Amino acid sequence: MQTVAKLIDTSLCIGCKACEVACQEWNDQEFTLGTFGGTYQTMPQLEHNFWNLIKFNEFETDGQMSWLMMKYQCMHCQDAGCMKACPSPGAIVRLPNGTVDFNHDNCIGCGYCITGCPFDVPRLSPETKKVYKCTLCSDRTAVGLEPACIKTCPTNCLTFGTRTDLLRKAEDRAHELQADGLQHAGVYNPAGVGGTNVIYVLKDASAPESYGLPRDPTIPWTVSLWKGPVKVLGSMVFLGGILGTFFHYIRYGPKKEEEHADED
Amino acid sequence: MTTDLSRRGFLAGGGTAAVTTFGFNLEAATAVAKELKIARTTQTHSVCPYCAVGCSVVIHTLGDKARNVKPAVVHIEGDPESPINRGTLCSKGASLKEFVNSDLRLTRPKYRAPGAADWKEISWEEAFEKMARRMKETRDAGFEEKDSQGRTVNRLANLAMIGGCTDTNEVNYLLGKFRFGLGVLGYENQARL
Amino acid sequence: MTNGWTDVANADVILVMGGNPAENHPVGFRFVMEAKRKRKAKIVCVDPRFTRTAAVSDCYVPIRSGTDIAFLGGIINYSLSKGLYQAEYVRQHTNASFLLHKDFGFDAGHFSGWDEAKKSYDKTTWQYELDGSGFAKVDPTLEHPQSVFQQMRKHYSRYTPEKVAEICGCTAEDFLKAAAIVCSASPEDKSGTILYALGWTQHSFAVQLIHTAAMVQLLMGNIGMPGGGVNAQRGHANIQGATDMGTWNNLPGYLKIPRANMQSLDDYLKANTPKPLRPNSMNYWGNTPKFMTSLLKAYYGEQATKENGFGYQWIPKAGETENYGWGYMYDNMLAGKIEGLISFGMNPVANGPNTKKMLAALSKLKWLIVAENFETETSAFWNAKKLAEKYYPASGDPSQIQTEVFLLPASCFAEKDGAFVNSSRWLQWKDAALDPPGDAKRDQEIIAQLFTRIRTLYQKEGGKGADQLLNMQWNYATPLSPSLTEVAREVNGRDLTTGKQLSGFGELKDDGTTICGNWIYSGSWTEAGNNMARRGQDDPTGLGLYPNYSWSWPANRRILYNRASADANGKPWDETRAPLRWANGRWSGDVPDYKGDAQPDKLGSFIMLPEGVAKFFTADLVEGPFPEHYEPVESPVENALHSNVSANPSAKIFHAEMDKLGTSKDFPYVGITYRLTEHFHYWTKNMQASSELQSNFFVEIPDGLAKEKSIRNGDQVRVSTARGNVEGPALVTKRFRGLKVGGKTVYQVGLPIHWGFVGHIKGPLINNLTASVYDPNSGTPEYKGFLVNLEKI
Amino acid sequence: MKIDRFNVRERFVHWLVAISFVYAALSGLAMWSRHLFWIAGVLGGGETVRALHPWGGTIFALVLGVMFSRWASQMKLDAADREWLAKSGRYMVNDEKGMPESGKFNGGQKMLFWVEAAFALLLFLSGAILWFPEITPRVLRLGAVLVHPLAAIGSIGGIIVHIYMSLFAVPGSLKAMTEGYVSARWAKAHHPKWFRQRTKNENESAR
Repeated sequence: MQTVAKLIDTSLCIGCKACEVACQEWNDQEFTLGTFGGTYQTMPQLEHNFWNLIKFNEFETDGQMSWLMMKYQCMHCQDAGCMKACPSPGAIVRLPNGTVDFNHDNCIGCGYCITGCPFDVPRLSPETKKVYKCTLCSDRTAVGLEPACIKTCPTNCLTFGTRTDLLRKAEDRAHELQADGLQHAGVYNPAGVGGTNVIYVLKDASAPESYGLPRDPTIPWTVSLWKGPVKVLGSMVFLGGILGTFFHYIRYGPKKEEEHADED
Repeated sequence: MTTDLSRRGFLAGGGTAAVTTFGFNLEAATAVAKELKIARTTQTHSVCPYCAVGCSVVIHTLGDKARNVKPAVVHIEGDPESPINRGTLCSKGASLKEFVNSDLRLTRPKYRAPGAADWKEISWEEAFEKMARRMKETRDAGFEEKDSQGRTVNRLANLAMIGGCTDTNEVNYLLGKFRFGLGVLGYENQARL
Repeated sequence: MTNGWTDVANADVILVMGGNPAENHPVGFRFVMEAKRKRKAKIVCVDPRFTRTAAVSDCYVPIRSGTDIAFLGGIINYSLSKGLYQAEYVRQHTNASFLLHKDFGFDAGHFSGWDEAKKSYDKTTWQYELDGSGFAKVDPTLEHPQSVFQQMRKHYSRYTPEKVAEICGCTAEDFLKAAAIVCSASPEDKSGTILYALGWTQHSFAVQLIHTAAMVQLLMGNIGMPGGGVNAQRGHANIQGATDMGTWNNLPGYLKIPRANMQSLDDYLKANTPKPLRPNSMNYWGNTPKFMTSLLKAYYGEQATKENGFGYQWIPKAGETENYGWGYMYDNMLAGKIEGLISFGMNPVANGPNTKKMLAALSKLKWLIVAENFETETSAFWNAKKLAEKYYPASGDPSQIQTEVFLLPASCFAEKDGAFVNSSRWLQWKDAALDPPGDAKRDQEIIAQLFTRIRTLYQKEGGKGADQLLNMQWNYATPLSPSLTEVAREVNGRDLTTGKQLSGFGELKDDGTTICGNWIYSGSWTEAGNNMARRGQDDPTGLGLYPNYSWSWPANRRILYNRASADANGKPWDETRAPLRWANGRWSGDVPDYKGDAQPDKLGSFIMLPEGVAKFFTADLVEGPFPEHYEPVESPVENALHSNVSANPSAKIFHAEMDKLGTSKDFPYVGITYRLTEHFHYWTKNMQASSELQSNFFVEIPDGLAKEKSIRNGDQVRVSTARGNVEGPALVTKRFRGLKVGGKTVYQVGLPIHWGFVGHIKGPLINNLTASVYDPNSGTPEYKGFLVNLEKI
Repeated sequence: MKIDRFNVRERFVHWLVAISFVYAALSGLAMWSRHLFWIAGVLGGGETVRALHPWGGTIFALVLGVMFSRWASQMKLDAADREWLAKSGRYMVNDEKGMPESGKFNGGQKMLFWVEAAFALLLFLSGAILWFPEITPRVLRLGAVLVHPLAAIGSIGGIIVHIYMSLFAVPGSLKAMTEGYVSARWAKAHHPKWFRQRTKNENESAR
């Protein structure tokens, strides 16, 4: 099955938040009526019951305002930190179409995925003690429907398709923007996580931070160490300990009390 | 019209979770256990009631319209056949399900008596009787057949009507007949605001 | 909209002004983004605030609220002085060549004919010079000093870039940059559109503002062109349809309400049927007798006979100068002249100006009927003191309010069928998906019950004006809950002799043999069936007209004035964007706004106007034949063009005790109200989904002003006017800046509207602040640009 | 002859430490590797393990704290212990000639005590961070995901040796922790200094 992906063309985002609501509605989320956060952004960050957030960033450069708006959600990494960190088999799964999905029957709520994620996406629910994030509407994609956010997006900022097609489309669009004078326009598909199934076209790909995206996201080295060499080390220690003591016993046997007694 | 999406296909293999508990199938591509909530709904074409872009929506209701089913809205999303919105919706349109299902919806006529500090529920019958009576009293008191110069004007200035911008043309046409039947001139809608 | 949403994608230039479609019409805005993406269209956004629309624009110019006429006047001057206009279009399709009355002029803020005592104009000098046969004289060279063109040039020569900058508070460079982009649509093969909304209509000179926009578009040759037009983005699902169906001063189809001096149908038709002003003018409104007779026949059925003027006497008549508009309605209510109010899905307490006045006015009613989906501030007005004492401490205690209130649970959009008319004038039919909840009833049933019951009372007991009420035809198959399909068929009209549905208003007759409930909708439900429910996907012109999707008034025409998209010989100005083509003796493409088989040069191209051409100059409006910059009624500065006539001399200002106006001494800042994309009007405070996106009311404050006042983001502030106040947290932003106007810095304060005292989320009603100041033509209140004070609390 | 080695209280504390350690270790191992997740099944399922592991760890830390306060003073390394440690290679091959004599605890046991205590502290701190991933700072969690397993590996490794020594390598040791006493021969053989001290005390008290 071909890997599917979501393309987010930030040059077409108008911050209308349709994707936020479509996500909430489709996934039957409970709504949180908040307090004023001093900004147009719905909430400071993603929540266990809010998986799709438009980040708003205001800048003034040389008297020219710019107001960047960008949809933020699970990136469905090719090399997913959450999957790497997850101890529970079948809790985080990669569906045949490449989607990184959580199966809450298997989630134990350890929250390692939260630490493993370089994009700070998964969130633990205080009620269910399980972790939640965007599923790329796996129930919709399974029957050939596009995810809810993509369906609703009025301005074509969001598109859905195979990863191969969308990567090509993203490159084309970046070239188009460059030709229109945005010389730093580019595609955000970070190699550090093996590429993502959520691909951005940024008006200024030289500064992904201005959108709130990490520059070079990778699975944190401590997580990689933990899930790689440390595991090997642990296995060696445990097995070595058991085998070592066993063979020690075979070779040297128990300590004798007489030897010492003789000395008296 | 009913969707022909089958839930069989994507539920196949739903038993993997049990196997993985014992650790034998570590990278199981677990099937999506969540059922597509619009797999067996009835679809109705409608138009968003908010702004005047005029986005078409598809209302998904419970059941197949059989005699013993009371439909309830389970989902509303954009209608791809509309050249205007092509399936897309804004944040308000995307939440229309809540508009229909909201527990703040009014479901019974209410009446507030002069000087009362609270609503009380009232039957439609009583409400209609009372309202018709008030309208007649007001019209009898305020109807002008002739103006001060003796010209026929057949107008009613002490009763005003507003609204319509959220209702259909046909309802507005009926409101217009109601209005001119009473002789009302004071008739305004949201276009003035 | 002269054009339509889908057509915006055909534009090369998009001027967004007096509107914020990215936030308030996001789905409509998709065609803006499509034009930007596919055609490389340039978007110019002129707005006091740097909005989400500004964020995706190519050129953003901040201006002071209410200075739009100056800005557009500057563009007219720029276009004329640089020769950046479509000369052939202007000559052929507009009244630029018409000669004006020799005494017409403008001096120091007033046009000729001003009567200071009456505070109104004598419009004698606003007429054309007529020849012996009653036709206007023209000078096709446009050089005659009395020509509209030369008068226009003279009038706008005062609107220099420097003057524009001085009035608007922008820089001359920014203005010139915007003007250059707007005028880049002047070549024949370019078109530009203008998108506006309440940022224009909520001014005391609103209609003139739109007039100015139309002038710009005529100079650019953009009216009738795909990707052109003057496009109002309307705010409610069927606000267009509600207006089409008549307001206080209109019958359905924009037929004017009779006045008391029109005692017979003949009087009425004589007064309201225009005469052609040029020999080639088709003057379509000349058919008014057919429209009116068919409406009366629909209303009064058998009772409408030729002998009784088709029942004309039963249509109520207003006094010659009387006005029953919104502002007058509540002023009269406050004065105790109105006993009862029936509100179908409207919330005047929230959306009318000066909330305290609205509350006081409703308290004077004997009875109030509200049919709604949700409880509103209006239905709960008698409880305002309890629900929002902070703002209405002096409001009456419920025990003192003697108004009897009926709150009726009505059905929502999903629970009823019928048609909505969108901004593009498309009538879109919808089906009912379910029944109303609980005991709620469909609106047609509520209306039918009320109507039937009051008629029964008159039948039994008699009473004043009984024949007016009893002769109104209500012969529906199920009179207590008429089927809307039956009503829709009546609205379309039918031929009484054949019993067949009419195929369009061309078949209407003035002899009483046709009925038609709204002539502009004729063609919506023909013998072919319900055209409003059509779902055809074909688009033969490739211009996004979709002729077989739903049905557009008038006559399924998608682009109004489309005849002007071609030159005198019928050759399209732009071959790649031709809505109409003339070949083999007929026009094809869109439904022509012209006689279908008439030679291109036979008729004037604007068939609805007596001139036969579009008007730069019009005597139809109250405050002048050319738009002139006037300051808002409450303004921090004097008019830089004529300080003696600063505000619109014709603006309607009410003077009830509660109608106070402030001065810039006490209220030094400018307040503007607006919607946010997160919410819809006063409805979505009932929706948790929308409330989650922005739960709180806030006050948007320019960075500079916040510094001056030591206000930090999130601090509580109070905004007050002479009428009332609102309180909430501050949102301090650089997107909103202080503007240099006449040497001083003017700060504007942003006030989103969506809160009130009922619903999931609560907050102040923004109209606590606004004034009963209205545009004299449309009767729309001035919600943009009023004087406020700001304090930290 | 029986010589009392650990009183009831010490044995209680030790076994509480031991049980909580084993629970924490097993439940921790279940969440450490997918290959060991089956342990979670045995212990009541993943969610139970996730919920109780931190509590098991907390109990472990608490009772270890009690043990620590009781024994820390006895576990100070003196010069003889250091010499013992330097020559511990011989101890491993049961060639203990020339090694300094051990007191109640030999140098190895003391080291194990300190090392396990240090690991326990690390486990507790890093565990607390991982317990509440939704509120603890990410940078701390990134450190904790490394510290926690490393400390666990270390402490489990140490405990494997400890168990081996007590059950197999030094016969008779288990009784000290079950019934509280050891034989004189045992004491004399493995902890001669302590044996002399004890017998001297007894003689003195007998006198």
